[in-house]
Amino acid sequence: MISTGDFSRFLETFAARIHAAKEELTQLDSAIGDADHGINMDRGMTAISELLPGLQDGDAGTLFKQTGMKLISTVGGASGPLYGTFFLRLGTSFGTATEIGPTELAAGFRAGLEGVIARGKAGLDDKTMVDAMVPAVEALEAGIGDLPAALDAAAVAAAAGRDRVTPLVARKGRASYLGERSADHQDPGATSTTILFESLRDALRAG
Amino acid sequence: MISTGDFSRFLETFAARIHAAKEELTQLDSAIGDADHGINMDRGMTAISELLPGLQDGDAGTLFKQTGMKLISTVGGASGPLYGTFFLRLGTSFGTATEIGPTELAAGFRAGLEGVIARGKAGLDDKTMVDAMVPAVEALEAGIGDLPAALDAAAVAAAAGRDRVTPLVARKGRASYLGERSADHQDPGATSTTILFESLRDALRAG
Amino acid sequence: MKKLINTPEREVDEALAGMAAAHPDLLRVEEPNIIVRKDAPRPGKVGVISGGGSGHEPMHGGFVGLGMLDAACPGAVFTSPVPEQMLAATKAVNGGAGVLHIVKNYTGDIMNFEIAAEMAQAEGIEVASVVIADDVAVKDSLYTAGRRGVGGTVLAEKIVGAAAEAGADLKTVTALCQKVQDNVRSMGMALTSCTVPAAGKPTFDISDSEMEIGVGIHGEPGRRREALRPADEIVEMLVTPILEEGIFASGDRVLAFVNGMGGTPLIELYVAYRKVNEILTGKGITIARNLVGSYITSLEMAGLSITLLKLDDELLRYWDAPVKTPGLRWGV
Amino acid sequence: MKKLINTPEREVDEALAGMAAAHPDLLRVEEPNIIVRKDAPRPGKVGVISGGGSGHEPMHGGFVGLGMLDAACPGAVFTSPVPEQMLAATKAVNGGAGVLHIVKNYTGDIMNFEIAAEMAQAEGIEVASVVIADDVAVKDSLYTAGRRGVGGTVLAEKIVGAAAEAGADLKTVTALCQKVQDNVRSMGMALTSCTVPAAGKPTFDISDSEMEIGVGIHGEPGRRREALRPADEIVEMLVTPILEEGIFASGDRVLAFVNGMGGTPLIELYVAYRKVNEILTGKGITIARNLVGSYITSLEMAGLSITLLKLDDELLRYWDAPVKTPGLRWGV
Ligand SMILES: Nc1ncnc2c1ncn2[C@@H]1O[C@H](COP(=O)(O)OP(=O)(O)O)[C@@H](O)[C@H]1O
Ligand SMILES: Nc1ncnc2c1ncn2[C@@H]1O[C@H](COP(=O)(O)OP(=O)(O)O)[C@@H](O)[C@H]1O
Ligand SMILES: [Mg+2]
Ligand SMILES: [Mg+2]
Ligand SMILES: [Mg+2]
Ligand SMILES: [Mg+2]
Repeated sequence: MISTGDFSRFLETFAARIHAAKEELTQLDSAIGDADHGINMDRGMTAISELLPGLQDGDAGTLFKQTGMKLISTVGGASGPLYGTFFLRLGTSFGTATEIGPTELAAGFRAGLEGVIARGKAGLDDKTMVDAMVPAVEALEAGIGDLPAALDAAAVAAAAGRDRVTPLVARKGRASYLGERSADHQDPGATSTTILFESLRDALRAG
Repeated sequence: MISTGDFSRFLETFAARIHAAKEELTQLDSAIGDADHGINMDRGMTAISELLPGLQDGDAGTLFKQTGMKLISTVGGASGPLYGTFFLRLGTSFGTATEIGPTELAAGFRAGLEGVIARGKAGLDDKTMVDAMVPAVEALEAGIGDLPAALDAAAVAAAAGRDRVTPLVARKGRASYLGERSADHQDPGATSTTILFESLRDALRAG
Repeated sequence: MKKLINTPEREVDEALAGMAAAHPDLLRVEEPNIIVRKDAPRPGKVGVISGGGSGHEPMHGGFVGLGMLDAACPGAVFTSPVPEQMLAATKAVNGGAGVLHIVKNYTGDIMNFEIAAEMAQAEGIEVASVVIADDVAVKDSLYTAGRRGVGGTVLAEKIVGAAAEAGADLKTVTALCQKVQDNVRSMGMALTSCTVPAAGKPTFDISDSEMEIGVGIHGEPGRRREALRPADEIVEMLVTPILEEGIFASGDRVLAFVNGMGGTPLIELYVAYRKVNEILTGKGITIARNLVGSYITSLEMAGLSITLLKLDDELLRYWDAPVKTPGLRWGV
Repeated sequence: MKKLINTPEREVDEALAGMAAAHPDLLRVEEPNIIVRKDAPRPGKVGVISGGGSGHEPMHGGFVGLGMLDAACPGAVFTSPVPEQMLAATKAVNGGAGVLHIVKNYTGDIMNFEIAAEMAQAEGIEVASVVIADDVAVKDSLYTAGRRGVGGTVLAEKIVGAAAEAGADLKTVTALCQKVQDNVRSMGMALTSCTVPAAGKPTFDISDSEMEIGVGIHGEPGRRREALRPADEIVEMLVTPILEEGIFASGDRVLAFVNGMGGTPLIELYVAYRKVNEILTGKGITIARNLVGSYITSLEMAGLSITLLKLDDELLRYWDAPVKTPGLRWGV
C-alpha cells in the first residue's frame, strides 16, 4: 500500500528532478517552442515543495487536488492546466483514502490521463506529453500484480513514448506551428512526463 | 602661377583621398565622436567631384565658392559648415582671378582659416581641424618664396599639428563630451585637414 | 543577457508597479497581477479583457483604459497567465452585462482562459470568448493547434473596446470581435532573437546574414530561415501570403499595421510602411487607416510584422472612436 | 549589420516617403527633405521648427503636427541637417510672426542652424534660437562645446509647440523654451551599441557584462564604462547626478520622462520608472506628469535615459494642452 507520505516523497522527487532538468527542458522548448517549459514546471513544482509539509499527513486525494490547483494557479502556459488537471483528477480519483493499492493507483493515473486528453484534446502521435503518458499508464494498468515492476515498466514506457515521437511532426501545442521543422526534436512535455514516471518509480522504490 | 585647372585637380585629389580614407576617418570618429566623419566628407566631396567639370575652366573664386556652398548644402554635421566656410572664404579671397600666385594663395588660405575659427570658435589645442590648419597655413605664409617647398612644409605641418594634439583632451566638438576619455585619440577633422594639405601639395606638384 | 531588470523573477511584478505608478489616471494593478481600468466595473457595460504572457508590451496592459480593454492579465514572460488572473479580472470588470475574453490562439492561453471562463460562469457571470488566430505563417488546419494570434489582437482590442464603450451588448461585441478575426491576417519576421529573462540566453541562434521568416511573437521558429534581403523584398515576402488568403481585393479599404518586434528602430518601420503602401496601392487596395510602431512586441527582438484588416464602415467607426490608454490614445 | 532597409543611402528618403504616406492628415514632406505640418504656414502663428540627424525617431519628424512642431529637418543618420533644410523649413512655416529654432547643442547643429538663421534673417524673416543642452553626463564648461541636447528636447518641443499653438508671440515662445532648458536635466546609459547604416558596424564595442554610463544619443562614449548592474542601481546612477544639479528640491513637482534608446523593451522602461518614482517620492518630489516610452532614440541601441523637468503651472498647462502628431497625441 502507498501512503500519503510516499506520494509526498514522489512529488518532492519530481520537484527536485524538474529543478535539475530546468535548463534541459527549457532548451528543448526553445528548439520547437518558446523556451519556457523548464521555467514553468520549476516555478510550479517549487510551489508544490512548499506546500508538501502541510499535506503529507492528510489523505492522498487532498494532496493531489491541492497539487493540481496549485499548478493551475502558478504554472500558466500549456503545461499548467494540463499537469494541473492531471493531478486534480488523480486526487479526485483517490478521494479521502490515505493508503492506495496498485489497482487504485492505476485507476487514478488513468483518470489523470483522461483529464489531460479532455483538456488538451491531443491524441497519440500529436507529439505531446500524451505520447509519454499513454504508454506509461497502460504499463501501470498491465502490471498491477507486481507494483515495483509496473512502476519500472511505466517509467521505461514513458521514455520510449517520448523517444518514439521525436521523429514526428507535432500536431498540437506550440511545436505544431513549426510544421515539418518540428520533426526530429524531442518534445519537452513528453520529457517532463517521463521525469514524472521516473520520479514515481524511484520515490516508491526508496520508500 | 596656379590655374583654376590646377585647383580643380587639387579638389579632385582631395575627393579621391577622402574616399579612400572614408573608413579610417569614420573609425577615428567612432572612437571619440559619432562615427560619421568619413561618411560626411565623402558625401560632400563626391558632390564636389560631380561639380568640377563645369567649373574648371572658370575663375578660381567661383570654383571655391561653389565648392564651399556645395559642402554646406551636402555635408551637414560640424565638418560641413566648417569646410564649407573655409572654401567659401578662400573663393571670396581669390575673387575673379584665374591665375593665383604664392602670396594670394597664402592669403586665401589664411582667410579660409579665419572663417573656420569664426564659425567654430575653436582655438589652438582644442583638438580640432584648427590644430592642423593653423600650422599648415603658417608654413604656407612662411614659404611663399619657394612654392613647392612651402606646399610640402604645409602638408608636413598639418600632419604634425594633427599628431601634436592626439594626446590632448578635446575642448570643442563632439569629442569634448568625453572629457579625459578623448585623450590619446587622433582627431578625425585634423586628419581630414591633413589630407587636404597633402592633396594640395601632390596635385600642384603633379601639375 | 543584457537587460534593464533587477531579477528575472521580479521583472513582471516590478513593471506592473511601474505601470500603476505611471498611469493612475487610467488603471490600477490588483492581486493576482491584473491590470484593471481605473473606473471598472462600469455598470451595464460589457467588460472586455485579454491577457497572455508578458514581454509583448504595450500589449495587453498598455491597452487598458477608456475605449479599449477593461482589464489585462499578464503572465510570466511568454507564458500564458493562470486562470486565477482571468477569473479575478472577469469579476473586476463585470458590470452585469457580461464579459468578453479576447484570447490569442495558443494552447496555453486557450486552456487557461477556458478554465477561468468555466469558473466565472459557475459564479454566475456571463462570459463569451473569441480566439484570435491571424498568423498566416502557420498553416491553418483542424488537426493542429491552428494559427497563432498576433497583430490582429491589437486591432480587435481597439475595435471591440470601442463598441463596448458605446454600449453594445455581449452578443454584439462578441460578433464584432469574430468579424475582426475573420477579416484580419498577419505575418512577421525577425532579424535577431529575443532572450527570455529566466532562460538567460537567446531563444534561437541566427547568424549575421540570416533572417527568420514567419517568426512567432515568442521567438518561435517561423516558416523558414533564409539570407537577409533588402527591406522591400522582406515586405513583399510578408504581404504576399497575407494577400493570398483571398480576403483582400481591389477596391477594398484596409487598415495597414506595421509593427516593430521590440528592438526595431521606428525609422525602419517607416521604410517598410512605404513599401506596404506601394504594394497595396498597386493592387487597388486603399489603406484607409494605418498604425506604425511597436505595439505587440517580443522583448528585444528586432524584426517586424505586417497586419492587414479589411475595413467596413462599422470597423472604421470603432477604430476611429476615442481611446485613452497608455499605448494608444486619440480622440480624447 | 542587420537592418530593415534597402540601402543606407536611401534609408532616410524612404522613411520620409513612408511618413508622408502614413500621416497625410498631419504632415507633408517637401524638398529638400523637410517634414512640414500639413496646414503650415498658419498666418499669425509663431513657427516652431527643430531638426537634427536622423536615427532618433520619433524625434523630430514624429513631433510635427498640431500643438508641437511646425516642421522638422532630418539630416543623414546622426548627422545634422544642412542649412538649406532649415531655411526651407523656416520659410515653409513662417506665418509672419517669426520662427523659433529649437537646436540641440551639437557643434554641427549649432553651426548649420546658425547659417540658416542668418540666411532667413537676410530674407526678412524674424528668427530666434534656443539651444537645448540638458545632458548632465557631460561637464558643463564655457571652454568646451558644453552639454549635449537630449531628452529635454522632446519636452521643450511639446511645451513650446503648445504655447505657439495658443498664440504666444516669438518673444514669449522663445523665453518659454529657455525656461524649459533651464529646468530640465537628463542622463542616459547604454547596454549595446547602435550601428550607423553607412558605417556598417557598431559604433562602439561593449562586452556582454558591461554598460556605458552617460552615453550620448549618437552612441558617443559616456562618462564611464562599467560592469552591468541591476536596473535599480542603474536608475540611481542616472537620477543622482540629475538631482545633484540643485534644480529639484523637496516639494517640487516634476515631469519624469523615462526614455528607451530604441532597442529597449517597454517592460524594462516600466521597471525603471518604478524606481524613479520610488527615489523621487523618497525625496519629497512629486511626479506630476510622466512619459514612458521610446521618444528620442539612437537607432537600435538598448538602454535608457531619464529626464526630469521642474514644472510650474505654466509648463504644466502647456504640457497638458492638446497635441496631435505621429509620436505624441492627446486631448484631440
Ligand atoms: N494540447 C496539448 N495536449 C497535451 N499536451 C500538450 C498540448 N499542447 C502542448 N502540450 C505539451 O506542453 C508542452 C509545452 O509546455 P510549456 O512550454 O510549459 O507551455 P507553452 O507551450 O504554453 O509554452 C509541450 O511540449 C507538449 O508536450
Ligand atoms: N568648433 C569646432 N571648430 C573646428 N573644428 C571642429 C569644431 N567642432 C568639431 N570640429 C571638427 O569636426 C570634426 C568632426 O566632424 P564630423 O564628424 O563630420 O561632424 P560631427 O561632429 O557633427 O559628427 C572633429 O574631428 C573636429 O576636427
Ligand atoms: Mg513553452
Ligand atoms: Mg562625427
Ligand atoms: Mg510558454
Ligand atoms: Mg555627426
